[in-house]
Amino acid sequence: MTSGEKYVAAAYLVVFLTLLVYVVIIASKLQRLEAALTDLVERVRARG
Amino acid sequence: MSGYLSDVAALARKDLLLELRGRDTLPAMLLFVASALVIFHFALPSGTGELAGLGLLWVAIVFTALLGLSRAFVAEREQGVLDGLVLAPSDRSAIWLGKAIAAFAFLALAEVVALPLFALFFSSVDGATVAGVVLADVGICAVGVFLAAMSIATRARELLLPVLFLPLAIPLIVGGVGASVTENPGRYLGFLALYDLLFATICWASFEYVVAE
Amino acid sequence: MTIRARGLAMRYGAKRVFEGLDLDVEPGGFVLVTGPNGSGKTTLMRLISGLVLPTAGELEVDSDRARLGFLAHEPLVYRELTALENLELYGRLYRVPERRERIGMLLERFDLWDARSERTGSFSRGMLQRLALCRVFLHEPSLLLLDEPFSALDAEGAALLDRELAARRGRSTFLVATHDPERLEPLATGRLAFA
Amino acid sequence: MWLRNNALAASAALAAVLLASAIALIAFYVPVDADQGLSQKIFYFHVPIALTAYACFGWGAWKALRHLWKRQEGADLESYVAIHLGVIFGAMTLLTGSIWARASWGVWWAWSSKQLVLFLVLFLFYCAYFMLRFSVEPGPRRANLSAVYALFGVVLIPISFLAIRLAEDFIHPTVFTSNGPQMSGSMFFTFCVSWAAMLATFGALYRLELAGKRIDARMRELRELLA
Repeated sequence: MTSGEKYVAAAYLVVFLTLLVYVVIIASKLQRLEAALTDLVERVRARG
Repeated sequence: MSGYLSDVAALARKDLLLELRGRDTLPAMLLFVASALVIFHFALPSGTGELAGLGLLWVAIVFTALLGLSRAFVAEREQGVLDGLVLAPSDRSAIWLGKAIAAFAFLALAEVVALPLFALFFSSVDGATVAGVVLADVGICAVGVFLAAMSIATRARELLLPVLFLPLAIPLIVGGVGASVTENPGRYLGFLALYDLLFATICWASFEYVVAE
Repeated sequence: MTIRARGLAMRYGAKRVFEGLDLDVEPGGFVLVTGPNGSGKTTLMRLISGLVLPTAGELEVDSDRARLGFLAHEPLVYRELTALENLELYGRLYRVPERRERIGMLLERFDLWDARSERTGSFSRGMLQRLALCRVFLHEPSLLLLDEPFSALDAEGAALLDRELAARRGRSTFLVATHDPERLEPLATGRLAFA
Repeated sequence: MWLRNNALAASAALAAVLLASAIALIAFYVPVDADQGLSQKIFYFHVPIALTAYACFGWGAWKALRHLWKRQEGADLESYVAIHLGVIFGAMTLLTGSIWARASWGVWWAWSSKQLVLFLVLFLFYCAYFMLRFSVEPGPRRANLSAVYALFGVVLIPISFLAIRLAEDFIHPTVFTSNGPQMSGSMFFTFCVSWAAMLATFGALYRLELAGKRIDARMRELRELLA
């Protein structure tokens, strides 16, 4: 791989990784939301 | 309009009176700028040219201003007086303009000492630099007082002011250094005037939202 | 109606200060607001004064800032300035006619004339409260929001305030938060109790 | 709700299609630049990402204005999410920019590249936005302060651009121009597709994060009602 190719690959990889990390963070937030929701449902059910 | 100006005058007068009584901000700024210039003397190795000194003058001005600005709304916050000013019938931007005029006065006084001191320590100060300093002070005080009011409303208080202020001060540094370093300072003075006009307008228009909901 | 509130609610994050509050105060009315500390008396005052917005409900206050007087827990005066200078500042901001005479008369009436040129930083709590009362009455507001006006006042100060309130009954509209409503019972035209 | 959910899915699909075609065009269709060589291909991502970051800050400022002026419900949240994405695109601009500077001029940071320097200033400014926002309790006060600061930001963009151009004269006027090579037809077409792809990505991520934040807000409401 010539140095030019390395840098091009690096640049696109950086963009891809940043977006990937972003999506992963959003996904983990959604999971936390889901857990909070189930906790709330139980609380309502416990209230009877 | 005349009512607005009388409100601004009353508020600016109050700030000058507070400083006269308290006598804490201005002496601190004077000593700060003097010691900063001395430090810069030691920070400049022998080889550096005159331009580096001029550049550091602007660093001293911005950080001296920052020191004064962090005190801008301390009296209002600690004694809870801001509510009294916000409840007054006057336009809320008068609070900003009054405080900005007072801040400008303090900064100008500090510079009346700093510039001759700089000329003594480093190199002469030409007319363009002085014009640049005056124009930059307008921008510094307009934006600085506005951001001081914002940071006072936060938990981090004065700690937040430099973080909010320095990015906005970068164009002022460019304009100021440009005015004092290049041969035709006209463009830079014009740029500083543009900055002042733009940011003073947005500060005047949106200050209401900083102090009231 | 000077003040009209329907379903007023105020919440700070998870903490519900109050909700579903309805209130009607006709011009010249004198409403006593009672309730334990932290039950929302002060919050209601700040809402009506326009300093904060409610999280829910409607609130209409028929009074612009020039005709509103608000006595808060804080005296809202600069400790570095003298009593005169503080009232001078507010006098200008509220464009009070014959400012000096009015300031002199109020300081006299609230027995602060001798201390008029002293820094308010050296004032006792009672003197600060009296200065705050001067500030509130300075521009002769038509709507007065008084948050525990008798706090820190000695017997003599309280008597002064009683006289001022009685003198304005029926002319100005009052909303007074207090811990001993019996004192103001004769003046009251309405009551609002917070749980 | 139906339209909102499907708008999210639709925008995500659009972004995916555009991104894929952009990458395909960059990799196979567009010719290698004559003098700059292969590394010039970073340009097709670097500049569109930068322009998209401007769009994010502009959109954030527009929503801030809506909040301050029209008291539009939810505008504060939208302004925050747009600026949040703006900072992410800004970070990508700085990273790809520095890789491009390394590839073309052998240095990891080029003060002479006006675009990069402008982004550095804006990046500092908008990071301060989050420090401001997270040091105020959620509520109307925080929304107002954030909105006003966002408006300052959008005024700062042209001012900083002008300042950096003016600074050229006395800092070190070097020869590298950084406004990109002249673009032939195919290059320009690829550039436009890549820009559209970046804007679509912003649209998709914007709706995605907003959906998450709205559910989170409603969840907090529910929890308070049950408390």
